[in-house]
Amino acid sequence: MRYLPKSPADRAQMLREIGCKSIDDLFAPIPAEYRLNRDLKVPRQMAESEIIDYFHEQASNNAAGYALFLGAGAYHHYRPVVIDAMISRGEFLTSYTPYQAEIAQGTLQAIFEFQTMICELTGMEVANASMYDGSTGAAEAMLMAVRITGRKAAVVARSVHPEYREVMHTYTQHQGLPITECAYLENGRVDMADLEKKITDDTACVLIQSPNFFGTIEDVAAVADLVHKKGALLIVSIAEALSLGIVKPPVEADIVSMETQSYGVPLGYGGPYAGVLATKEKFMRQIPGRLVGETKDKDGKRGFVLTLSTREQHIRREKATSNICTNQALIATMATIYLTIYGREGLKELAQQNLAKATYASGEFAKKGKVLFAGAPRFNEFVVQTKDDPQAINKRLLEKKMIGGFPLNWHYPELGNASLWCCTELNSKEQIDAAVQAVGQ
Amino acid sequence: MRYLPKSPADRAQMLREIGCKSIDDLFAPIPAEYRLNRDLKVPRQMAESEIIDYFHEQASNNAAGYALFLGAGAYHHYRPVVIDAMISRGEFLTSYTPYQAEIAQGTLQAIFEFQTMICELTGMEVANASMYDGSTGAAEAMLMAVRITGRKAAVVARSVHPEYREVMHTYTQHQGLPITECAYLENGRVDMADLEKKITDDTACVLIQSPNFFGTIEDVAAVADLVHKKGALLIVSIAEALSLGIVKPPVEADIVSMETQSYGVPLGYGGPYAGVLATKEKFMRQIPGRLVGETKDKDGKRGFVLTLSTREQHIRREKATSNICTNQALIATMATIYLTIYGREGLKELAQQNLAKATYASGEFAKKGKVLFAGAPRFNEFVVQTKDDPQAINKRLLEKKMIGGFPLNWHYPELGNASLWCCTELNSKEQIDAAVQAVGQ
Amino acid sequence: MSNQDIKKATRHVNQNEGLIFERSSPGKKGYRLAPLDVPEVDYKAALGSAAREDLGSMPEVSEMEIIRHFTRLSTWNYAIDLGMYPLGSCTMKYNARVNEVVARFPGLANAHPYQPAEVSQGAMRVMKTLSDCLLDITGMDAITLQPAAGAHGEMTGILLMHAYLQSKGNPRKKILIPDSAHGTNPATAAICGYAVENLKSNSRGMVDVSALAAQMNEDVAGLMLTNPNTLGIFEQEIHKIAEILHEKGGLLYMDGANMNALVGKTRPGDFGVDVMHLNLHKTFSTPHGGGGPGSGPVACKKILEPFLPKPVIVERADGTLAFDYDRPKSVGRVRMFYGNYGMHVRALAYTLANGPDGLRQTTEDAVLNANYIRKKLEGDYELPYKSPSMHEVVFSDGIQEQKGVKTGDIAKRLIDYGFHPYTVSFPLVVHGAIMIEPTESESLEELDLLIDAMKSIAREAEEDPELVKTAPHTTRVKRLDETAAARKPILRWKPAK
Amino acid sequence: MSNQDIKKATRHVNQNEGLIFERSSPGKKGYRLAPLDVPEVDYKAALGSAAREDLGSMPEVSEMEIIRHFTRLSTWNYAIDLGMYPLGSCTMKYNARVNEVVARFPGLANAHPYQPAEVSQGAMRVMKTLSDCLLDITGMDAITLQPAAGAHGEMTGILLMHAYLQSKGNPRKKILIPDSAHGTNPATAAICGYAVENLKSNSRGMVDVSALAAQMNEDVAGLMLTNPNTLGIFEQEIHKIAEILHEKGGLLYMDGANMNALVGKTRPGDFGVDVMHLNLHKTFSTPHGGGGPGSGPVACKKILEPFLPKPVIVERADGTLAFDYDRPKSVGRVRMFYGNYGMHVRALAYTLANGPDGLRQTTEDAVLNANYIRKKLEGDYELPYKSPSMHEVVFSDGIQEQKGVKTGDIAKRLIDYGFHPYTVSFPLVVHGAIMIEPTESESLEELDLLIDAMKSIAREAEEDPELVKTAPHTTRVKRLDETAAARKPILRWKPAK
Ligand SMILES: Cc1ncc(COP(=O)(O)O)c(C=O)c1O
Ligand SMILES: Cc1ncc(COP(=O)(O)O)c(C=O)c1O
Repeated sequence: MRYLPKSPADRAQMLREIGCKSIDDLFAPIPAEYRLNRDLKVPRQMAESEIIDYFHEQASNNAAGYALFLGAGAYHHYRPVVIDAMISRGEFLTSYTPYQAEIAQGTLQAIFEFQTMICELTGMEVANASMYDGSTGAAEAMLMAVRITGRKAAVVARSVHPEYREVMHTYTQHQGLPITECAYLENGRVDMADLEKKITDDTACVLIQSPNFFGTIEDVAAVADLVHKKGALLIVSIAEALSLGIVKPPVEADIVSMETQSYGVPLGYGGPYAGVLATKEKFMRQIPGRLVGETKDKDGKRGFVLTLSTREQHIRREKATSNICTNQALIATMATIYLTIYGREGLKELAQQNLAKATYASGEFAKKGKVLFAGAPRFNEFVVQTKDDPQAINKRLLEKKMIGGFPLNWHYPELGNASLWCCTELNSKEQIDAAVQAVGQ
Repeated sequence: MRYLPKSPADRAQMLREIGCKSIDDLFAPIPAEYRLNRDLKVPRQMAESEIIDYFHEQASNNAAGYALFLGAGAYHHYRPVVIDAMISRGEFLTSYTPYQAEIAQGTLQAIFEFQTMICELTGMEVANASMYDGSTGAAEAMLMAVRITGRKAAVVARSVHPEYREVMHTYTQHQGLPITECAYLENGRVDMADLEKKITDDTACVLIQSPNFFGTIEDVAAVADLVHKKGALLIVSIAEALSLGIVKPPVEADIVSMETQSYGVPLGYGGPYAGVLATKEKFMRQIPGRLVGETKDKDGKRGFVLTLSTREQHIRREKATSNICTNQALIATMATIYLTIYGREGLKELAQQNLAKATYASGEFAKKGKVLFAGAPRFNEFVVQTKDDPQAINKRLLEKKMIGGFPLNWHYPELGNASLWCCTELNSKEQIDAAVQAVGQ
Repeated sequence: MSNQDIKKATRHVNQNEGLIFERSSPGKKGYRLAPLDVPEVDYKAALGSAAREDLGSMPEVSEMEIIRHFTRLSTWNYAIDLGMYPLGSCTMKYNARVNEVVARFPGLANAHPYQPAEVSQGAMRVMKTLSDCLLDITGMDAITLQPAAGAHGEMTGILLMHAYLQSKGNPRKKILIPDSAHGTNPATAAICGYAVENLKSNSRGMVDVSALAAQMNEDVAGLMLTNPNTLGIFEQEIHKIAEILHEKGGLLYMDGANMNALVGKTRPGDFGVDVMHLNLHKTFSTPHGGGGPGSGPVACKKILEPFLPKPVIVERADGTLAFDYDRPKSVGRVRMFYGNYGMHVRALAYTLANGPDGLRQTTEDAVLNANYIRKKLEGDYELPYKSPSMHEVVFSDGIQEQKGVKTGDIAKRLIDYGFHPYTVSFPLVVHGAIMIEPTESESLEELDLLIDAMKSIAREAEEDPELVKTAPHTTRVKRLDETAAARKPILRWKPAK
Repeated sequence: MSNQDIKKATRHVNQNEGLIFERSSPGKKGYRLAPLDVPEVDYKAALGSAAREDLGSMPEVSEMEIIRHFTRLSTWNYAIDLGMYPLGSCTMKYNARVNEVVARFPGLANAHPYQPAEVSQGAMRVMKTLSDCLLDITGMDAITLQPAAGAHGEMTGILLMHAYLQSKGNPRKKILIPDSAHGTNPATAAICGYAVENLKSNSRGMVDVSALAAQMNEDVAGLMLTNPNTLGIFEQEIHKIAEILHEKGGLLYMDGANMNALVGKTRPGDFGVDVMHLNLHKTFSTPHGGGGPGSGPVACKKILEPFLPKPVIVERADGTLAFDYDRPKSVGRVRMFYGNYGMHVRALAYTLANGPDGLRQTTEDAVLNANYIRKKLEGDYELPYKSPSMHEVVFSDGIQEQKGVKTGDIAKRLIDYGFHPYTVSFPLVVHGAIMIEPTESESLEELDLLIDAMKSIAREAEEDPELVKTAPHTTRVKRLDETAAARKPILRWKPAK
């Protein structure tokens, strides 16, 4: 096997020195009846070229070169090539969690920069080193709010990504943490009246998404006002992080849970992505996951270390803030590089391009059919209502090498034949015009 | 411009400190009448994504996914992914010629390993750090033979790659170095009788290729005997370096000039490749190009340096062994990695696979038509004679996504409708069968 | 400082680099966008009060500076690609480059998770094939690839147990966890609403079967067991353990972090495990990336299958693949979409590169390496448990502590010798643990260098303890003050006022 | 050793690594082939006496070891990606990553040079577009991309001159070359069969025009001039120089190594140059790769076009591209196929990334950087020629030599300061030359660090010359014995007997 750095002579010598007759001696602790005496049923050992061929074939059985109008929690943005060039360096790719700070300053400093940028972008004071993704991050944010407030219930807007809501349900179901849902208005925003009704004295937190699942930007300040008046915490979940280039950060929130996939992370059929939690300094010690902090070495030189680990499972075990251990560090590093490339001006310009594309596209769709949720600002997604079933429309589009919007009938039957469209800087006018044309047929 | 690390303020500050009013002051030495007062006529500045799109479009206007039966000096072999992973490291990719040995030991050691492997493979005692390619290497080998022997003529086999022969002509024409051509036999090998006639007292060297342009392996020992009897040097040019996995190295030669493209270098529409010269120790000081040598540092620690540079142009100027300066170091490093991956056993096994593929293919072709040059061993190329014009056949093949052999009518009109086919480990039986079928139509 | 014994490393000049914010200057650009082909929109008008003012101190730098910044940073890291990384319990093995290449094929890397199934068959086939491989490797009946890491898998597995037991009428209250367990085990049990009950190891470093029998009752949902356990010891009475649990209606959860000791040699499904997770970022070679991403598939027996997170991948009669969302008993989603898909691709590539023979040889080499180290260092370092080692060996600093040299000091000194340290202070059952897992990826030469280094440090601890206690001496930063970092946390850069 | 002043670098632990042959052991494998789908052939039978016995001491190692070997080696190199690389005459600028990506697109990277033109239009289009760009940049009429590097371009250019003059009846005997010229210039002239006649510079570091007029006659084929010359000085009397040559029927060859000072600001074709080469691996940012590959296109005026190497790329009336081999006056091929095509791709990507505005700004920044350094170091180092500098500046060690510190010592000491040294001892017209070319790719911050370092070394040369003369002190190897290497050359590894 070509990955194994041993010759038969090496193995023989080692066995000899250990004092074993054969390698089987070392597996003697396994009761004989449980030893596997056959080959595993996995494909035979392949040459590298065969592996390449195998995955080429799989890849060619997937859409490639299609115009993509799907968002719904996973966004197609251009990925500068510098990202992969840098994270492919073995020093980033093949290192472990930076437990030994003196030989892990590269990862530590990069994550410290990540934390800083996330704070800067979200308007929060502290950010962690990443969560698995936006959905689990949202769930962990709820558990964090429970720890902070001591209250034991939550309200979640119905306009939050349906799969995020499912994950929150899974995480909280055995914690005695009932979740109630809050309705949305005609303009796509949270129904404040309904929200007011739903919040009780037991409500630890209210979780909304902005831009929400329909692409609508919430009035975070207004929601925060209401939530805080009721003594609960506001969690804002952000699925399309690129919006922060032009959308006001949710500074009024207590916790921000963000999916950073838009920051240079490939769609990759849904992962790996990286979530991140950001919060106020006062809640710092309740945040789950790793934190990198600045410190000094014996000579007074600046350096970075993992810190506040008494929150974590390896120290605190069943009393930890979370069970998370391995996180998404390399993805956070990708995001850091992406954010460095676009930076202060580029993120704004890029977000403006997204806005322009979606505005143009929704305008064109509006000429032919109905675009829902007028009256509140949107970013790069919008909901189109059609006569035909969205699945049928998408079949039609697929034949023209276009992947249409995300059908909403299943998760939001109340919207009828509707689907969620997304346009980014990668959707050309030509693509948009063709899609509008095809949908309108 | 995104590559330029300066802000407008930086530029202003620097001009101020230099004492200039504007950047134009620094260009004052250029006579006014020659200053360019318009934009260059090059395409407008593009985004990275546009550059990617542009080259994607160009790439898609080329053959991709075609079955390839072309060799003729450029060979398709599988390239293990480790090669690009390693040479993409900035430390290899973006370093200069290792003039400062203390911070260039990586490149120096890799090249020292390259030199060692080339010696091992060719049976020579010394190898240089690379030449531009096989064709220019062959020309430089001739000039080297002239320096060594003091004689002023050369004989080149007609079975040497036609473009190599053209390059040798270009290099030698103004050196008063006439080249005569030596015929080949029915079996594809050098016509020894003709060779004997062509060698004169003025002949510095005889240059043959093995496997030669027809894929035939020459009887190097016999040729060497004859050449040496006449007091000339034998240069063996190797275009398909992979042959050395199973073909006896030309130890009887005085100089070996090899193209290393087969060792993990992409076809890349003809370059960059890397040539290399190898020779006997006694001719070491006449070799052109760079040499890496082992030495010690002040503490007695092993290290590597560029050495014997008194042969080179930067020291010797018009008396140098060559004008070569920049060579093909990174390609030599690619080859080193490739040779390390396959190594002692893999190169043999791989060469055997090539032999098997070509043997099968030529056998199949022989069933339907005529394969020339029987009676002498071949490696992975063979010449097929057809009724139809090879260009016409290739047009037919192209429609079936196959790229047929290299038509020989132009360079070897004496062979009639013939073309040179190549089969490597990358040509599947299925491809070969389809090609034989299509040619036979 | 006496460094004559250090054979593996030398000091070399290395670039300094500040924080990226310290390089920023207005007007520098690392990006350029393609021209906009639709009408511009005034975002302030469009967004009104939701419009952002500015992006504060986000950096403005050029591409050249970005390359230098991250390249320089990277040179400060140790990595598998540079040398042995013997972190116990972490299985830091070779991460093949071909895995990175295939994971980036556009058809896979650019696939949107919601693109229609008819244009996602290749992506799904990868998941299905990997699932099938993992099922035979574990000897289990059903699997989900959704969990994003080991701890996430643990949660998923415990939720499966919970749902199953609930379906039987009572989810029960407690989970038994050995004292040697990884911290994620108890943390997971807690998240799933279970109380944690500690299970003591016996003197051989294994589960005390009679204690287990005594503690097991109808309040106990099951046991979370790592096998081989975190001492690197195979639980030889595993069948009895399973029996005891099953007899009382409980379930056996296996933390599969140590599967690298078992693949191709024995199967948890055969020795009584009901549900387990795998760490693709350990056993199946997906890169750790400085802390993640990972992937923690959960495999289970038939009885638990109805409860798997949804969707579940299914093969239709016509050979096409689909996601089945109609799973009424499912515990629900544990993550959006289908998991860390890119890791599935890599893990399958690893499996294909190995095949049955390669996987078996891999396991054998991993166990061989650990036992070789054990043999060579026994005597120099205290071996608290004498039971046979599988893929890792746990020593302690018992001998060195007498000179005041602790496991953490020895670890830091290993850095000077050119190694990444072993795992320090875990498992907790060993005071001053020195937990070494070489994996199969180390050559005899590299093992001998580690052994030499460890012996040399043992001598240093004897003769010059201060040298060890103040290590590392050869790194660009000296020992960092973690206490100060935690006391007054600085968790982000701020512009100077 | 006083290193308090070193701001740019620190020492850090770095892996040792032997030669790959020293890791080899029979039976280790880094490869695996796909199964053969045709009958096996007994190669010994097939090849007879031409069959090889064995492959001697070619290595046998595993993939893990290969990754470590080359990764470790790489960490011993300095590189542009790590920091400033101010080698004068070498134009070590940023090598953009996107260039590497596009050069690897399968349609380009896997294209066989002999594949039919109908399936190579994209590959050819890249060559054509690059050619057009380079023609406007140089102000010339025709171009070949065939030469593989600068020196190869020189040869091609001089052959063009030779062929042209021969077509006029007499190829002539001599080439004039200034004393400041790069070594490749005289070496090239010699290869092309010309005698070299030296041309002295004047006190301003430029061609002495009256001397040129005196030396020019009907025996002289032309002048090889670098402009800006190797002192970084623009030849202000370039028009007179061209006139003198042309009057006597000679031609002006320009070594375009220093085009980074001119692109977008002036064009050699406009100021009288007849033929020139470009170094795509300098001005157009293709990576040096530790010494190559490069690419040295040659551009010329109309009169020289018929003599260009064949084939020449032509655009047909229908817009398709083709190679024209029917060039009866061609000097012939200088290389098989079409040149270092991969470098053409990269150079075009660079040009597209810049556009006209970017190219101009690039030139301006390159010149600005050199002049900033000149301004700041004047006084600390002797400036032998006071004429204005373009993209590089040449100091000398005149001041430091008084303490026995030579340019080579200062260079080695720069290594300790975290820099790659400047070009040492070239051009030969300056005794103890210190030739600094920052390129446009350096930030003000990096320039200031260099300036600081150079000033600090100047102080050290004054106060502690030994420190400088024994540098470098921070590298993994100390100064290497080049004399011993040349005296008894060891050019390959040999197995111990
Ligand atoms: C024994 C054991 N269990 C669980 C885990 C947690 O796995 P992960 O980090 O993937 O969440 C680890 C990893 O460190 C481990 O070693
Ligand atoms: C002025 C000058 N001319 C010619 C050359 C030779 O170019 P190349 O190394 O590409 O052959 C160089 C490069 O070092 C140079 O600086």
